[in-house]
Amino acid sequence: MRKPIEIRLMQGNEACAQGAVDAGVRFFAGYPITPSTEIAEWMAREMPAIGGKFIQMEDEIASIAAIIGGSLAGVKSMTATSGPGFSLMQENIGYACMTEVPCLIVNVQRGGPSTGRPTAPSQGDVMQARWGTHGDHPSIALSPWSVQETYTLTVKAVNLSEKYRTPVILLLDEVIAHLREGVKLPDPRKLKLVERPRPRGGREEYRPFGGTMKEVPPIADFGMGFNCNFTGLVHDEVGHPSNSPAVTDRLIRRLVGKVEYDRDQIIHWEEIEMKDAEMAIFAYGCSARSSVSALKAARELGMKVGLIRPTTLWPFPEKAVEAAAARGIPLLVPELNLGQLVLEVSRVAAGRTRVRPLSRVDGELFTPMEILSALKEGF
Amino acid sequence: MRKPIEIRLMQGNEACAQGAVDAGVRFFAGYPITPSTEIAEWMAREMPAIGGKFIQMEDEIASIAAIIGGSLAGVKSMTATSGPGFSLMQENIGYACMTEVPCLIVNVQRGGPSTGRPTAPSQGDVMQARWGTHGDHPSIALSPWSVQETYTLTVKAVNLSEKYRTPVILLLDEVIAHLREGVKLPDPRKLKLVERPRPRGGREEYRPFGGTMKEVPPIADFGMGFNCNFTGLVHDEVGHPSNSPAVTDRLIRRLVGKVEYDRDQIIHWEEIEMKDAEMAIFAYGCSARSSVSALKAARELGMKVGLIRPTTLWPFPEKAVEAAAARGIPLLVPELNLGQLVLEVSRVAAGRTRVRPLSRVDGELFTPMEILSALKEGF
Amino acid sequence: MPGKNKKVRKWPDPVQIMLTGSGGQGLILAGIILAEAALKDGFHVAQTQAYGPEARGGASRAEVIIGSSPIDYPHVERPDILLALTQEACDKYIAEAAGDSAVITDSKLVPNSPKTTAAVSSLPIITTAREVGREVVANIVALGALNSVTGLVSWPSLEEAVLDRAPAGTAELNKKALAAGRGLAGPVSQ
Amino acid sequence: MPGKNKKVRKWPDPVQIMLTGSGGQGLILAGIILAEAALKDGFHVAQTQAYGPEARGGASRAEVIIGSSPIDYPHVERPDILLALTQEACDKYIAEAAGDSAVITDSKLVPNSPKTTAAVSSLPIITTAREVGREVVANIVALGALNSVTGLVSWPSLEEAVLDRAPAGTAELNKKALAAGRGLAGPVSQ
Amino acid sequence: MPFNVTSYFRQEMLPHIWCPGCGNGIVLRDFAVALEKLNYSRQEVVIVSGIGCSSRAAGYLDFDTVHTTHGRALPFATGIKFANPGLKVFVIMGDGDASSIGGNHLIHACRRNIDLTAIIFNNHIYGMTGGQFSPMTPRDKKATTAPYGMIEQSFDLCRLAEAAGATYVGRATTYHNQLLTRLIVEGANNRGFSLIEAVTHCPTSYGRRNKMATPTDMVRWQKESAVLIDRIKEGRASLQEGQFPVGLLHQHDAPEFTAEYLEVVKRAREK
Amino acid sequence: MPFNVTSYFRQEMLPHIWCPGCGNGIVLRDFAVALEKLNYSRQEVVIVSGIGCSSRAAGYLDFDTVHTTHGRALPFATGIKFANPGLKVFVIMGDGDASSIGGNHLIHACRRNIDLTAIIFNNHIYGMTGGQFSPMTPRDKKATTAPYGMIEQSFDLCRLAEAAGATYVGRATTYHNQLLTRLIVEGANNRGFSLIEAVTHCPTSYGRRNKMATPTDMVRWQKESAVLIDRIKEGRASLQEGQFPVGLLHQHDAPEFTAEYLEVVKRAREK
Amino acid sequence: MTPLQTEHNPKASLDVNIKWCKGCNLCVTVCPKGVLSLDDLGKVSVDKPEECIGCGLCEETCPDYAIRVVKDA
Amino acid sequence: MTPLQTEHNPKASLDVNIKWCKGCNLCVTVCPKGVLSLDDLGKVSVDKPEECIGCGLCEETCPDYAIRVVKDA
Ligand SMILES: Cc1ncc(C[n+]2csc(CCOP(=O)(O)OP(=O)(O)O)c2C)c(N)n1
Ligand SMILES: Cc1ncc(C[n+]2csc(CCOP(=O)(O)OP(=O)(O)O)c2C)c(N)n1
Ligand code: SF4
Ligand code: SF4
Ligand code: SF4
Ligand code: SF4
Ligand code: SF4
Ligand code: SF4
Ligand SMILES: [Mg+2]
Ligand SMILES: [Mg+2]
Repeated sequence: MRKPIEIRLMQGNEACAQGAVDAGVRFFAGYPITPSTEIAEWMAREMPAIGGKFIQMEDEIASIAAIIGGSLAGVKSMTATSGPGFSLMQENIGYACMTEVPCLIVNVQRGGPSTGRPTAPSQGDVMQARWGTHGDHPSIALSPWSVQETYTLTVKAVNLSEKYRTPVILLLDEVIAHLREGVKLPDPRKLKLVERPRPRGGREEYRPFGGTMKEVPPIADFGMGFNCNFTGLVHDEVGHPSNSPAVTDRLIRRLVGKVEYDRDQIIHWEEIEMKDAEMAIFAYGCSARSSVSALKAARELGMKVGLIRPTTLWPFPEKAVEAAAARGIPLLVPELNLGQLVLEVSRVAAGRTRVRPLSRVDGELFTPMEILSALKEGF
Repeated sequence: MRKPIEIRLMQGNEACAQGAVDAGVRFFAGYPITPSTEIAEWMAREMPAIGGKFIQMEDEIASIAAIIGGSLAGVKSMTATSGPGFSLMQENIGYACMTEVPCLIVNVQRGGPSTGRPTAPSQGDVMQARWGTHGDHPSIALSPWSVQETYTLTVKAVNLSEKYRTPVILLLDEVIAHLREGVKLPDPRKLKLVERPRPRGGREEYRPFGGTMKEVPPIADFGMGFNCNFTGLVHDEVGHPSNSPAVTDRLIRRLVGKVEYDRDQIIHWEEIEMKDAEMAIFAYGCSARSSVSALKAARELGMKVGLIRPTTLWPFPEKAVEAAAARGIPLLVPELNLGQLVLEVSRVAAGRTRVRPLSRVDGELFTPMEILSALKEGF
Repeated sequence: MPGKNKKVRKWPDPVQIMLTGSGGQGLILAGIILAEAALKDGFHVAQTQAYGPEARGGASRAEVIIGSSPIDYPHVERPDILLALTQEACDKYIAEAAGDSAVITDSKLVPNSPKTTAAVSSLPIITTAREVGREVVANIVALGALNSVTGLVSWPSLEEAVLDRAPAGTAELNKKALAAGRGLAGPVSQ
Repeated sequence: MPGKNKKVRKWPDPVQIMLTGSGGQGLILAGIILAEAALKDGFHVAQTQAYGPEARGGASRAEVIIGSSPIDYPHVERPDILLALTQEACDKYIAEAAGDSAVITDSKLVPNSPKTTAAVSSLPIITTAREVGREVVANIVALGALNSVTGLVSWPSLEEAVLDRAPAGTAELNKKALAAGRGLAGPVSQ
Repeated sequence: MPFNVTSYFRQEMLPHIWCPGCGNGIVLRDFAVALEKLNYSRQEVVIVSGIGCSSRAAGYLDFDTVHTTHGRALPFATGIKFANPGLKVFVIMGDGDASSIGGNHLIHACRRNIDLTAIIFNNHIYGMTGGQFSPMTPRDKKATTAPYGMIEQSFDLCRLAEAAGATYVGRATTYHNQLLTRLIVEGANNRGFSLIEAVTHCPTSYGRRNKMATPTDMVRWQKESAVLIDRIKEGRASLQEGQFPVGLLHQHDAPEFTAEYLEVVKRAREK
Repeated sequence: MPFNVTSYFRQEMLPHIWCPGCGNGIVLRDFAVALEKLNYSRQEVVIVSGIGCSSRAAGYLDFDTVHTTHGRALPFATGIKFANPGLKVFVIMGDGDASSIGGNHLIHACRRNIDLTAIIFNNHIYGMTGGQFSPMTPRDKKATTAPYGMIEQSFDLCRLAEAAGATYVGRATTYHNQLLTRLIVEGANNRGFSLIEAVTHCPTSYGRRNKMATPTDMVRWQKESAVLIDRIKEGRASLQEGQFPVGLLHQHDAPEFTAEYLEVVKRAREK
Repeated sequence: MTPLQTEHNPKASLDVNIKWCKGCNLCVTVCPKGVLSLDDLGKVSVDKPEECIGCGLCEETCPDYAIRVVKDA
Repeated sequence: MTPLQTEHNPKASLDVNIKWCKGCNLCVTVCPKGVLSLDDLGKVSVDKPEECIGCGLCEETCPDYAIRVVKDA
């Protein structure tokens, strides 16, 4: 067991694992894949002693199935993978959305598509995190920029997952996952943890998929005696399969609505030097590290540059863009992909300001210099 | 063997199968799933006699793997599935993109997410068709609105796949897939068929992954003696794995570029009554059927309504929106989902005109009336 | 809608037909045959059917739309012609039928006549099928009766369409069934 | 950059260190230990390493950045301090090093002194490790030598960090290795 | 009042969606009878199923139930059991679900010997999707995707499970109700992975195409094809072409996964 | 000039990426020798592999080669062979690749008895990702994800393949070069699915953690653990704890998939 | 509920839930005594209650739980 | 190329491609005659060519194809 408060040199992957455990995760199922494997290895080592479960499954499909199972049994559960495994998990991610089973899925992004460059950093799975599974579904995805933030966002991810009864995706990138930095670990007893809503009344009045359009219905653990039915089919408030259009409409809209209506509670972003900014960088994850370096260099040159750094990628932080667009601040959006989140930035900017993507897909992190150059070039 | 030219009552799924065969597909591997199963059943019945291959694989992952294999052996290949299977195929769709192996993937969309409503129509996989696999990758997806067009777009899809050496997705919906209409089948000998570029010179100068950024390099069939290597890893022009940033950058940009640079050749849309339109509907697939009904009703009421009906969903037909946006024509975008392609419409409209989504997710097709009402309500 | 049979009433163009009953009565096939006959007559058609668990043993529904120009919206909104081979189906779909529609029911399986302003023909379809030889041809008998009542398609086209879909060795039986159905009723007039 | 050892030159803040050689020489571990020592001293650190097939048997590279405020860009752009334990690594990375950087090489494994304006200390690291007991502690010897030359971190912190990571039963060996490395060199002055 | 099988059911869901004469209802009854004999409390039983006609079974039973994704019931069940080993976890799968798309999970559940009881409703066909062949479709039989007859070999699922490591393996048919109930009870009592193949019948998607048009034909076929293993062992019967043995086919002792994990916990805590 | 094994290689790709002393290079040599004996033309051979250290093998050989996705080599190979049955298709997989994520495709390839020759490089570990346990890791051995020792049972992959329907099944080790070569040759000549388990060694990710620090230790372990099946059959040896048989383990006749399909074609054309 | 008493089994009754019966005919063919048949609408009907020996085969076989054989004490 | 002639095998030579050698030591331990060893940089070296009997074990065992035993005619 770790000491109440401490500063430790940790790798991003370790901080993620530690954060999950501190957030109450006691069930890990996974399948090794670079560059996420350290999370599984950490869990294999640490889980048994703290009363948690670690299992290596036969593949990623089985891994996410197992964590949904673990969560149904009432235990906070997670898995960790990278692109190829994340693609394989898509069907069951949709299942977890549909059955409203909380769980955490960590995707440590690496160079894609396909096997790509397993050890190269990338931010190529951002849109997949939103749209990877078939059908309309809710989506929450967070992306940290430091090892410290990996810890805190993992805790937050687990909390959101419990609060909204939905899978949450932590989008790490290879840089942050393998980076070692000092992390100040808080007293785990003082962490604010969220527990999924559980039923209070009796079996008769219990509606595991009920409630208003904005509500998250309670969920009973298997074994509590509520004898619920979970199905990936469209189902009514009780959990019975249904072909009724009204039931279908209500279910799908509620699933998405419970997250969308509460987007302001979920979304978080940070602004650096935005007060007097005349142009801004919109960046997340490792790209924001290069960006803040570039920002400082630019400020030294007298350029009034700001940084908008969302930690919530989905739901998309529209307001962060709104504010800048309303002020007509042009936005540079550096991403380690061919331009993914910038599509959303452009959409929200809606012509009110210029939006310029900056793409890097050669398996290297942006250097501060190239972001600075882009800022100098203008929009 | 079918007669040279005939009109037949066909189901959308049948027309798709017939179109594929007429386009030269001689290898089908699949796994049954409602509402696409008729395609597999048709192939099981018809392929053997025409010298083609049909195999039912153990699952969808194996199915797409098998068709990539079939295509590597030089045979035009396809599979057909629906949402859950499409989700499972994502990893190998990325592989086909990365290795530039032509193939056709038919997704007959049904109600999602998860098992959803297997027999209900939906257009819920539109964004998944673009972003379902990890990493940046090219994407071509077509969506027909009639049984006749299912035939022609299937032929087109196979052709595009061969031309660009990339998987192409045919996004059917349950309505069109199960609808029976009269189809005029052309003389198959007169169909314009495209064959993948094959190497002309000798082994020494052959670069299976070479060429300029806008070029589609030739591909040799297995057994032709070129002894190529195909890998999902980043690879150089010859096919050897590489960790070079320059090689990586070039490969990823070329993969996407070969489609993007040629988007005008690929994209097609139809306009109905757009000349004098003061408002327009932007619709595809089965929703466009309801829309054209609504359009006629609106015109009868004196409303100057037009219809933009893309058959290419990806690459997104930006110019179709551009033109309307430039004229300030407000756009109604009815989709059997919670608003997917409308995100792209909004992005391209960029504030120049109003864009209004119209969503239906209860497993029913839009009625003409509700689209008409939306038009009346305004934007 | 220009039916080939000039004697019967003029149907809207396109005309919407709904064939309902229970799984196993062959109504989907009947729908396909009707659509094929219309296609042979040079019409545009759209044929759909209910899928889903309810199609399993329970209720069954086929829709056909026939028109002189391409069909836009492919589903039946309000049937102009309704065939109902079970009481359940009749009760369920009669409400959707247009007020002046033609309704054809089986006199044995739909004992309770529906409350409607539509013209209802209650005909001994199943009984006739048994008489012709086998209950499985009830759908063909029904098609004959339906076309007699409605005059939607030409008889040669309908017979051709029936025979195109008849399993080997059942051509005669099906011809007989169609003729027997045809004989069950005359056209409804305007 | 405020090194605790006041006698040595002042490094930029943050200071960029690169440890290079071949897989199996334990350079990643050395990087981690150095980072941990710096953390103990109250600095901010960022430590990374090369992954990938090249890390397999072939070349190996660890990076450490140490600063008095949070590190923004986490990679070494230009090493201020370069350790090279193979000729290959030395030849490859010397070009990246700052002109006024400190370079430490193994005198046996890097026989050809690099062409550079930087201050090069060629030290018998491997040989010393063998003398201390086992070649596997070459990385600890190197750390001692490096800290002697650069004065990056305090010796107690470094020793603590070494011992934190020493496998059971090797504490003494590692202490000896660190001391031996420390003794190999003195600080480079400005 | 004697035991009423439907007392284990979610009454409001009956009648079930299965076709007239479908064997699934019979297997489900035998399962309910087994549950009655096992005398578990209502809250300790979990039933997990995949996707298929048979997998709809889970939704009819009044326990904690999960109707998962096609082929994936076993890893879901593994998660549930591992997270809370106190639960009694049963897994219902179709032959396609278990042996085709789910084949990998099946062999790994066997290998891990995790304490689950899997009941495979083998109707030799993909029922739900309307009659495509499954890996269990016998040679030469017809299916919509084998219109010229099945050319692939079929699995002997019991033998496969045994080779993969299952510690209790049995087979019965809808004709052998009592045997089926007995095997389920014994399987549940086995501490480890138990697989019970319930040979059932699908008149709609299999029988009709294979000269067994009525449910009665199908039950007759089962009666004629199944030979009690005990009779074979005693030398009183032998397997003819097309016949298969029923009864307890294999049993052995091996460490159970969730129990072994406690060993890991011990070792980790000792460190 | 005697046969030079590297003449089968893409010379520009050597030296390969494998660690010093890795057994993969030895297995690959034995495979190349087998190809020499089989005397196939350069253009009729196709080599398909999955993902893992061992699967990089395909890229070194100068034939039509495909390095596919993790676990999926067999369905890719199935597509290639079925599309062009004239090709000689070999499939290279790691133990994790073949038995863990790819287990389902393995049993189905066996069941279909499609004419492929699969060589499974069994180093008992996930080498590429740095030493997590695989379904082939022996009990109690250590791995990064089994830091307290492996608690799961491991597969007997040969037995599994046999139960699933493979018609030729053999096993050899990197110590038994010539046997390995012979099995590959015979497997290739078998008309149907052949599985050859090549027990190899991973000093980096397996040996180091399991008291076999050097390649030499590992080869010694193989020599000591492998017992020739012929000797066992002749009664001249028996298997001790931890030992496994090597040699031709199973062979039987069954219809081959691509040949059977020709029957379907005939039936379809007759109609 | 069709209470019945026969020589063989003086105190048993067949409890038929006709709403659940799907007319599959299995009970009819399995009954050793010909007690059951299908009616015109294809549902089970108890034709010869007096012949029933209460063997329970119909109940065990009915896939729809539409028949219960209740042996009264 | 180190041509060698010994009593046992008068016409064989060991062709060593030192660039491919990774110093794994397998050839050294497998050689029945102690012909080979690893040098200071950890690469194979042919210490006692005269002892070589041309048995080929080193070649068969080398995972890196760094040794070929060439028997001259
Ligand atoms: C990923 C995925 N692929 C395919 C399907 C379609 N599907 C539903 S059930 C089924 C097979 C059913 O066969 P079986 O498992 O034998 O169950 P049965 O219906 O015969 O009881 C299939 C292929 C699906 N739901 N999900
Ligand atoms: C879908 C997917 N999951 C996981 C991985 C990561 N991965 C690469 S190789 C490998 C296992 C390698 O083990 P094995 O198959 O035994 O081959 P070896 O490296 O030991 O030769 C894994 C898990 C991947 N590439 N793709
Ligand atoms: S299709 Fe077959 S398995 Fe499914 S319910 Fe009908 S009879 Fe039963
Ligand atoms: S990790 Fe193991 S299997 Fe992979 S190359 Fe190194 S020694 Fe070989
Ligand atoms: S209990 Fe036996 S005898 Fe009586 S009706 Fe049922 S099957 Fe026939
Ligand atoms: S077995 Fe059951 S469902 Fe079938 S006919 Fe008899 S009572 Fe009806
Ligand atoms: S050929 Fe034999 S004797 Fe000669 S070096 Fe090689 S192993 Fe030694
Ligand atoms: S076996 Fe090969 S790689 Fe190993 S030391 Fe000998 S020559 Fe070098
Ligand atoms: Mg089945
Ligand atoms: Mg391995």
